[in-house]
Amino acid sequence: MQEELRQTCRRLLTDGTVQVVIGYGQAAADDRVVPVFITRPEDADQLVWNDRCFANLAKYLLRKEVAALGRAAICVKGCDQRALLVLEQESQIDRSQLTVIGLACDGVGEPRQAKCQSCDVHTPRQADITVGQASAGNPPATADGRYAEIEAFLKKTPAERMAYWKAELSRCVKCYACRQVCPMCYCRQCIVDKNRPVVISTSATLKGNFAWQITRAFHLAGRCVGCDECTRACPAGIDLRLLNLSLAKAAEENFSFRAGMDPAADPIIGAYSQQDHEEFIR
Amino acid sequence: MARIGVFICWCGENIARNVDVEQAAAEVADLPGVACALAYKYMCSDPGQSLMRRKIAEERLTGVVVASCSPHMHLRTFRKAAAMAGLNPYLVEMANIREHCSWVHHDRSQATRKAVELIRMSVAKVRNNHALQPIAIPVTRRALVIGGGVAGIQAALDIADAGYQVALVEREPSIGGKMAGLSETFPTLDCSQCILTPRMVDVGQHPNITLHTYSEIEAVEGYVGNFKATIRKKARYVDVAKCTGCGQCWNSCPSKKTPSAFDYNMGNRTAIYVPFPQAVPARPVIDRNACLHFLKGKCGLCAKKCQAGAIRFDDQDQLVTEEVGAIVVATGFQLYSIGKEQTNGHTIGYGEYGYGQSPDVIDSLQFERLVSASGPTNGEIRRPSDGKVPKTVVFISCVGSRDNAKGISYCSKICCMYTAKHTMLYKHKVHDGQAHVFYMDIRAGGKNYDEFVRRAIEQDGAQYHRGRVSKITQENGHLIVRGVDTLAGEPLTIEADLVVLAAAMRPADHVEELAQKLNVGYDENGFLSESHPKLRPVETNAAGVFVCGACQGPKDIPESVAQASAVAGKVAIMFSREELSREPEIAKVNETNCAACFACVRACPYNAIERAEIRDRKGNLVKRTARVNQGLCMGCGTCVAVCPSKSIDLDGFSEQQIYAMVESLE
Amino acid sequence: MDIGYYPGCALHGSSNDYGSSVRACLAALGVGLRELDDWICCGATAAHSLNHLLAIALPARNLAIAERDGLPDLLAPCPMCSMELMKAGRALAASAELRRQVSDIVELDVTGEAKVLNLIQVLQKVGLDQIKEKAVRPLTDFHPACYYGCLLTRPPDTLRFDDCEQPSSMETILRALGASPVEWNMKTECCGAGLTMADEDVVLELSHKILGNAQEHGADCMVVACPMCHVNLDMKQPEVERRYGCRHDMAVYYLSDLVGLALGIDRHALGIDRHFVVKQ
Amino acid sequence: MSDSNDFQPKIIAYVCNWCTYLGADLAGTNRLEYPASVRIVRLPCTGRIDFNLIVKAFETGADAVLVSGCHPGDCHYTAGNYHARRRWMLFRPLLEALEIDTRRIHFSWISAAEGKKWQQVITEIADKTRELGPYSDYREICQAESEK
Repeated sequence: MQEELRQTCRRLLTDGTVQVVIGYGQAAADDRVVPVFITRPEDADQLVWNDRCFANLAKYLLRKEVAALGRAAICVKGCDQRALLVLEQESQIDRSQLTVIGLACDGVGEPRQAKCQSCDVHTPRQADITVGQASAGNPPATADGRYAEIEAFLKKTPAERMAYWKAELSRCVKCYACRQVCPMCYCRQCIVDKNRPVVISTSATLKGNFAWQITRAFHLAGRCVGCDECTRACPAGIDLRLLNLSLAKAAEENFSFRAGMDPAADPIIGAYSQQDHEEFIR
Repeated sequence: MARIGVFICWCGENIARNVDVEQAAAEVADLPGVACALAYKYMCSDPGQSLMRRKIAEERLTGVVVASCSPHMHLRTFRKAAAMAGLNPYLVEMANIREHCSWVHHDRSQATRKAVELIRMSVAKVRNNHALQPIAIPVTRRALVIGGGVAGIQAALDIADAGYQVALVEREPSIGGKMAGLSETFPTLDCSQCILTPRMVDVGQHPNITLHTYSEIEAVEGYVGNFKATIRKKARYVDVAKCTGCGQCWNSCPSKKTPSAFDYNMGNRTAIYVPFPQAVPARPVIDRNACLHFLKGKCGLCAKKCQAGAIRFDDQDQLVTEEVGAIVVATGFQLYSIGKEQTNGHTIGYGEYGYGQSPDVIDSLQFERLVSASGPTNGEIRRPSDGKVPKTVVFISCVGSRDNAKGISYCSKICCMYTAKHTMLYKHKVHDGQAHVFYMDIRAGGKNYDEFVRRAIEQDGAQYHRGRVSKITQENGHLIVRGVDTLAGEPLTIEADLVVLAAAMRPADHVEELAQKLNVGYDENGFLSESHPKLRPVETNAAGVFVCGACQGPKDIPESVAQASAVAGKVAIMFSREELSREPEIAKVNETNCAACFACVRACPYNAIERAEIRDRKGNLVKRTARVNQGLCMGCGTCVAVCPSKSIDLDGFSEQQIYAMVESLE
Repeated sequence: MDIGYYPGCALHGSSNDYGSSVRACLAALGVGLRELDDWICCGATAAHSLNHLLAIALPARNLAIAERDGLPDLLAPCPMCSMELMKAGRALAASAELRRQVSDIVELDVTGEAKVLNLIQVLQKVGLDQIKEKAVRPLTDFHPACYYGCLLTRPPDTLRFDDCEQPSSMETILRALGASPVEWNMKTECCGAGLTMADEDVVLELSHKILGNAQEHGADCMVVACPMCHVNLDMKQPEVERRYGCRHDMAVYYLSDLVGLALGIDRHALGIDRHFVVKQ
Repeated sequence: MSDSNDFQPKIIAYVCNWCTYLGADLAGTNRLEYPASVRIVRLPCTGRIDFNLIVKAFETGADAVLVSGCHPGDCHYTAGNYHARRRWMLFRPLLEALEIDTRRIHFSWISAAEGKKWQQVITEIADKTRELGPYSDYREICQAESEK
């Protein structure tokens, strides 16, 4: 499959379809896989595909430096592709100018990452070119198991949960890696960096960390595609996935909506229905 | 450095009884930025206001907090007073220590403490206020009226009579609308055309009215006071300027078999035609689909007969633009299609009534043509199938209306009245005939309305049966109407010669598309939404766009006319000034920071936010951004809440102001 | 074209003439019928008045078999069967909870996505042009009254087929084959259906009215697509004539009979010679 | 309530200008007494009320927060309250996951005519919050020093 990918890349660059292919390459120093930007057909052999290809490369499409390289092709896994759809819906990328190489994926990480356990997009959707075949097909879309972790977490007592978050978030050093890596965090100036007014305390205390994580998560409401890059990037190992899941679950339960799945579905934030339920309002 | 004056009102005893105003003044005097704090008996009184004005000057105040009653009561008063003293009015805020404090908290120490906090919040806010200038929007004093039925005619005439220019757009070749095809009108039985046609002539001749018939709205841009409408004038194939309306063309046209839409297909017309003799303008159009010249490439008889040389087979659709300040929508109604297909897909028609199967099952507008002196039978009631005079006629009301299972849930409002009228007109013309009416309830609310229905029953002998009809079948040239009389409690079968179905009123075709072009809301039935059902009944949420007549909901002629005149009043008020002045407390975008996700565009209830592009001098795209149209923004702030980076903010309730208020409570 | 075939109890038993007719007619049109393996009762009459879940589970098992065997289209020539199957299909499609529950009961995965068709819909699927092309004998002599009865078009929300009060799909097919269907008034009236066992008087009166109205409007035969209608109009016709002292003499055909005749299939193969009223 | 030793829960109420603010005005006009520890922040519309304001309210020591606006269909700006409602539908599950005490966050529709309802809602929120006690969990969060 890796060879097929390299061939595809070579062809796209040779026939001039694109000027740059954004994909995964092998780091020189260790066994990590890093993003590579292939601009010459002869460099296509730098591309790799294995279960360490964690990164959601969609984020790089928003970078000026990448845009300057010209028309791009991007390698995406099924989960990453969902981010492309959201970015397109939010006018951040022009899909017609982009070639999407879908990488059939059986999951990444050893053991497999949490998101891969309930993955239903092994084969990326709406790709222009699909490379490889996932050994697992895309199972029918059922919500079973998708929210198992948050459901289990919510079964804990309130005191346990409070203690958990106090402990977890006390480790947050406000490095903002979660923001930097998130393909949906593309604001020109993040609200946390604004100082008139200071909406979120910038200090790395529990107060600022709670406010920050609430804000980060809620700004992703109906937008987070579950690529879990934030969780992977967090140097303190905070399970941010739990927060994202709680919102994804609410979106699916209330609006049958999953971000980045259906190009025809309208976004749920900035929209409303007169039928929205309101039993919590008196 | 801020210099804020705090003025605490006693409101006589109203505030002073429960709030220690002097102590409050002493406490807030030390707040950062407060230059002076004092209490006075009645701040809203003349001496109170002049005290404030004097202090503004003496203390060179940069902001004012008046702690007194609700801002809904006096914010305007105090802002005006500040403006007189040279302070920008938007630098004045109030603390509501009466309705929200002294009147509801009887513990004096608690109330005083709360009053101090409320004042502290307002001081915190006003420190972050900015001077704002009212937004002036130039107004094009010219109105566009869409729809030339009775409502559109009335609105156009009233606006024109007030001295303003009006462009009236009508889809059909003539104005007049549904009313032009009616026979006589309830509850007075005056002849519809007799009262309408003089109005139509007035429209045609009014110096302030530009008439665009046979035309449709293609696009609308702009906003209140500054709309630009593109109108498609459909090819008429007749030069209206040259044509004299003499009638030679249509009298000589050999293609005579096209069903007349004006007669609801009960009669035929020629290929070149005026829809009805009193048409305004009295100028024909050529129907391409029936004209032998267009179909077969020969004929051209009309061109030969026309002495004015007005026939133009090479005519094309034309696009014209009208720049207007206000738009009136008066697109009226159509009848529910009784046959099978319903436009909304899931409702099922009334196949069991045999409409479309038997020519003698007709709808109420067809019956109007049948009794109209200018109709296809010259006013003689003869049934379509064989021309016989029907001796028994069954009228069925609520065909489509108030029927969730098969039709629509609302009441069409006018059917009870016109059905009673139909029975009377029928009786007046066929003396030995018998009218039967199947009804659910008789709804005859209105001046002289119930009396009218009683007359139909008591004087003209219409038999009213409370119940529904289940099926109509044909048997030996008769229509067998099977129904139930629920008052008698038994099934009822009537052998009828003619059946008239009072079909529900629905908005005109394609009104949703028009509404979308105008950013006007509509309900699930397609009726256009007024801004407020009681207090703003003819305004819409699109500023500068008004509605009247049946496009807003089922209504009869008097109501449509009344609404039309109301609209004209609203338009005249708007046009009485050269500029519209709008409150400046609206949203604005930090275009440098805007990431152009356009969540705000989606969320704005007024479509007031546009997707804009910033380009450099060479025209290269620098970035995209959201941008607020000041003419449309109403200042709700929904955009601010959905903007993750708060690159959009609301003047008067800015992030800085609100957070300052909340943080002052710490 | 191969489609699933659910005969139901009637076509196997009392109305096996209908079964022969459907099989012969569709075979001639190149439609292969794959009878569901181990099909069970559709749940008609008894189940739906006794137990809601049972009334869904019975037809659901048949749908599940169709899904399992890769039969996306399923013909149920009896309108009672097709209605029960469709009703179950719609209920299942609407509720994940019900799908889970029913899948448990029938021990088969069921989504309710199998598309249930009545006989007319299968003929429409074949296409008028196709049928016309294969026809060898125009039905010029036939002036049928097409009778839909109570179930072919009702309940409309479930079936979403034709106009529920003024249907015309059978007429369209027969007209294309040269017949001259008559317009009449009782296309969708009730024939008494199952009351044929419980209260024969009602059935006789209703059948008499229907036969009479067809006759008055110039019909020389009737066309049905329902085994129950056929029983009441054909088998009961001599009894109707005796009771009301009249003469209807109305041959009652299944739709597939007339289409089959047009295709040149003989009367025996279509089972027409097993009808009670026989007109040559 | 007059006993000054009682815990007086601090309630911050974010209300819309056109319905609930006027409802509170009406409560005043009708002299309907309610706990004095509520602080109203007037905003044009519930549509303007961002979730960060709720967090900020707790950071400033609120024991309960109320968001209140026009009833569905009555919004002065047509739809701001619908937008707000949808946001809270998603916000609450997030807060539950974080164990922010959603029993302290209240939403209501109070019209300009419902002075009585305003009084009831505030009284009930105060009573309920008094049962829950001060929101010490969040205070601890706010006071915790950085451990790094």
